[in-house]
Amino acid sequence: MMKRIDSLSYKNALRPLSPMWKCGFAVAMLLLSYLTHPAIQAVIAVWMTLWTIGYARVPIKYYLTVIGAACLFFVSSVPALVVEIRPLQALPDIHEVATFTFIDWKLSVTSTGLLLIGKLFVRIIASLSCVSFIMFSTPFSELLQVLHKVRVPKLVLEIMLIMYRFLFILFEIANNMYVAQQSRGGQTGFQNRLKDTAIIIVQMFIKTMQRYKSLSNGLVSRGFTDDIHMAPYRANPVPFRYKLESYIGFTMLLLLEIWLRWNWRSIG
Amino acid sequence: MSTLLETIEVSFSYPASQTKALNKLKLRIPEGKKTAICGHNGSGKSTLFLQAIGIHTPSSGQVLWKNKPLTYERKELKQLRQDVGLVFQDPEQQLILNTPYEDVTYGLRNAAVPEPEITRRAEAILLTLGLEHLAHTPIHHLSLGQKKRVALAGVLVLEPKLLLLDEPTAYLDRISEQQLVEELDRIHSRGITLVMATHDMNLAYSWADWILVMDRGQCVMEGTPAEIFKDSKALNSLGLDRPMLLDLWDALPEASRQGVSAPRNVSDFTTLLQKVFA
Amino acid sequence: MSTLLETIEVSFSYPASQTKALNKLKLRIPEGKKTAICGHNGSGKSTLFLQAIGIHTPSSGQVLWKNKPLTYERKELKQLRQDVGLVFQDPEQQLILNTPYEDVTYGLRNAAVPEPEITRRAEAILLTLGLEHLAHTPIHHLSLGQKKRVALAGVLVLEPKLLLLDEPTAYLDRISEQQLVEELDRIHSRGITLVMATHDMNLAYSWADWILVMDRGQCVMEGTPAEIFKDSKALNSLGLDRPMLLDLWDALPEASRQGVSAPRNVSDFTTLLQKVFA
Amino acid sequence: MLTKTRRTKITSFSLVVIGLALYLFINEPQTVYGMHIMEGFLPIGWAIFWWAAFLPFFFLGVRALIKITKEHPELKIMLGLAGAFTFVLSALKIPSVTGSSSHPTGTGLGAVMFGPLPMSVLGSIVLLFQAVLLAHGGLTTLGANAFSMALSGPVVGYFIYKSMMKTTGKQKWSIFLAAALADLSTYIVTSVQLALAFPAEQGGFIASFLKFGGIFAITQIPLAISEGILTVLIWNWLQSY
Repeated sequence: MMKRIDSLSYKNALRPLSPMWKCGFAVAMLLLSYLTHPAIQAVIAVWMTLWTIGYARVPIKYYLTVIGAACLFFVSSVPALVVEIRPLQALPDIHEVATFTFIDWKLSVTSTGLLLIGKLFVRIIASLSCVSFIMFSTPFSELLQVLHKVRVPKLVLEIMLIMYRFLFILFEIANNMYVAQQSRGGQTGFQNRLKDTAIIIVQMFIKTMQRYKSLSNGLVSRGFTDDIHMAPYRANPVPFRYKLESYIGFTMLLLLEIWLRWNWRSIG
Repeated sequence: MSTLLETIEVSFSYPASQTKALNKLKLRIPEGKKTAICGHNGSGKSTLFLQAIGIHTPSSGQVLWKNKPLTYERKELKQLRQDVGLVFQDPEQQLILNTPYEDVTYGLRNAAVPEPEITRRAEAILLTLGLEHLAHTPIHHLSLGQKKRVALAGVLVLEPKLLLLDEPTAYLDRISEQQLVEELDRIHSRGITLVMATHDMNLAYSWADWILVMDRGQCVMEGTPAEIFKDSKALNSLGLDRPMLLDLWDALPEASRQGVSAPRNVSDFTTLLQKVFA
Repeated sequence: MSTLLETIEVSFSYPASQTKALNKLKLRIPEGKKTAICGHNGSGKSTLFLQAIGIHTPSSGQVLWKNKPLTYERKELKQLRQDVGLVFQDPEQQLILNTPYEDVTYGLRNAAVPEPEITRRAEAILLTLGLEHLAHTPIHHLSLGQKKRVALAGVLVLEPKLLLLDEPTAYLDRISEQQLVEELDRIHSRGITLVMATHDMNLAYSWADWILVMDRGQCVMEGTPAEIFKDSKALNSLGLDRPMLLDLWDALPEASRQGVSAPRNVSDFTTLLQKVFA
Repeated sequence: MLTKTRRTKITSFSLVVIGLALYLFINEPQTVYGMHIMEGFLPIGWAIFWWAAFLPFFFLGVRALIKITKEHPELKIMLGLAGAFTFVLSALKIPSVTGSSSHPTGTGLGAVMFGPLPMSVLGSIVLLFQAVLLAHGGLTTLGANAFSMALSGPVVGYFIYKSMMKTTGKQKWSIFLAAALADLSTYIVTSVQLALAFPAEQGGFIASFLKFGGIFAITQIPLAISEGILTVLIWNWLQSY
């Protein structure tokens, strides 16, 4: 899946756009989705999904897989959020939707709990849609340039650069070794799988250390002394049509939120 | 000619890729022969091998082992991976344990062979492949040619019926290559069906008695070496070259070629030349 | 024949190893030629290259660049690594930035070339090596042959005087190999001295005009291809084989060989045969 | 009286069924998302709080690394490769004692090998990679995740290892406990973070902690044990090499 996302980020229709602008836009929307009412958050989710699927032309299948997989954490924590546990004899002072009793304890699903997960769900979908817009539309190498612009320490960027270069190589090695073990009858049964996995990790560790030596020679031969000089930031202009839509959209959402708050206050 | 392995309209793509690695592939591996599968990097040779041992399953179509479609059940897969041995191109990724002896026993232990038999069989196969003096040398001290032999030993020790070799001679020097080829001939003479994926047309020509040509996930040609290399135009259009010896053979005058089948290795060619000039 | 690079009695061992990687090595790289350094894995070819760009220093002996011994000062090393370009066997080892365009500019930026000139030179070299359509594709999406070309571009863009190539054709299919060799010939015609380490004797024979043979950290033979391959016994005792074409050539009757120098590739051989039979 | 016991039986049975289904769902290979708090999950106050709590340690780690790499620039390459190694490790499925697969955090091993401070920088970079390459974890929750995974895990693992080695000298047990407890501490800190952000209506923080802790215990305790065993196996291997 990671490889798929990575290659989409290089091939999507919005790739030529300035990475700084894309990230700025998505982060602004992310902040907005944190500060607004659920109704606005829902609008943000739909609008950002339109940017990713419609404008960047990311296949809907991959988009939904990513969002769905990320939501598993939410699903698994739902019980903890909606179920209240209390001793049987305690007095119920909350609105209960459904209850179970278990020995001396009472388990109940409360209406406030349900409301909480409802609100939470809208918020996570909104913020996920913002972050996945960055993820699908901006290649990692361009993200590095953005991070450089916002003054992330250079050392951190250099480490990230090397990590990104070698991720795919190490993944491939791990995968090939896994396949080789399978082909020789390995990776079956719990004990064997544990042992085989340990072997893969060790072999990968040894290969990583070998790479360290050869890569430092390779870089020194190309004039590496202290720093890894990165390519300078280059940005293409953002088409007027996108600029217009983003500014108008953002302002409208902001105004809507202010209006909602105003009304809320005057009612309350 | 009975068929050991067969694919019927098998299609398959890797998760991260848009192109099909196998595209309605129809192909048969004849039993008892030395088959070479030729084609470029990326033509689907390695993917086919992973289908053959059930690591990948077709997205459509069927893989048949001994004329029965694979069901991919746990038990069947276990048996299949003992019957079909796969030697990968890069021995680094296939060799798992620290010494040739330990590594050779890996597959036997997975197959739950009793310990005394493991020792016996491992020692026997190391002896056969001339590796007994290296049995307890750490693998990272071996040369590439030796590593390839160890990888071969680890697969052969399971006594497979079909042996698949992915680019077995890639990057070997000519002497190690010759040793390996001789080894393969000995294995073949014990009744094991051999299949080799290679893009070295010289090797395919001199070694195989059946050739399949793959291109973009399909099998585009099949036949004996003589049949395949007759059609040099078709080969060129696939970006494959003709064996060097055949080119030289064709440069000889018709008269001296008449009635003699084309030589398949350097020494045959030399004796032939000497005969022509005698 | 002037000498570009020379080693005088250079010895060197790797920290963890007992055997000497280089053992009183005496060797010269002639200027302006295409030199092939032949020898097995572990004969010291790659170690020699690391000495040539000052990554390792000799434990005894001297390395001379343009007849001056290296002093290993910071400034001198910086200049040396611009004058001597090294292309490693595994391109992953020297590619560091994310796209071919960015990576090619890496060395220029280290050499503090001004930014507009970086752009110009990077674009020019990508065009020369036929990589312009891949300039902004991430490197991990490229094939091995393409990665090798990118690595070559990253070294060539610094306009070295001497280009060292470690097993440049390893793992390439034959078409990519031919493309690479043609590229090297173009580079040579621009006046750059080329050195290739290889164990492919066919390639060394057809490509080089000067051959050095290394064994166990020493240079044991040097000469023109014709001189080197005349002595097949010496080669065999080193475990190296003769080029296939030479074997076939020797099978021709003396009479037809007389006065003709041995052909160095298949097409020369074919025309020669046709002449003989004409 | 009779009806009451019957009702208890039925409810307890249904609870077991629900629990089992949930457990299988969480533990299904490929879909386990470990202890990464997802994007947008924490209320804004807590998101900022954990960012603020983590950043000082991060900069401390970066400063230490800058110092080291000034003297040995080639160590940057080592750090980058170690980061890539950790990332791949964290994406590897490891077999769990219960039969299904799960992802290790790998921080215990890393901390023992590289020390806790570099690991906190590397760990947080790995988390950022997971957030922007896989949508696994998140940017807003990066502070919280980094605090639990890149900081408390390695620190616990490292000190357990050091003190165990000092007192007992039994290396295998030290490594097993360092790896297993590094994993467990990650899980406990995450449960604390979630409980603080979402206290229960009845029983507040403690009740909520028990609820979150209870749910994640199903996957995390077997996983911690597996990771402990795995780390010992790896250690043995590395030494025999």
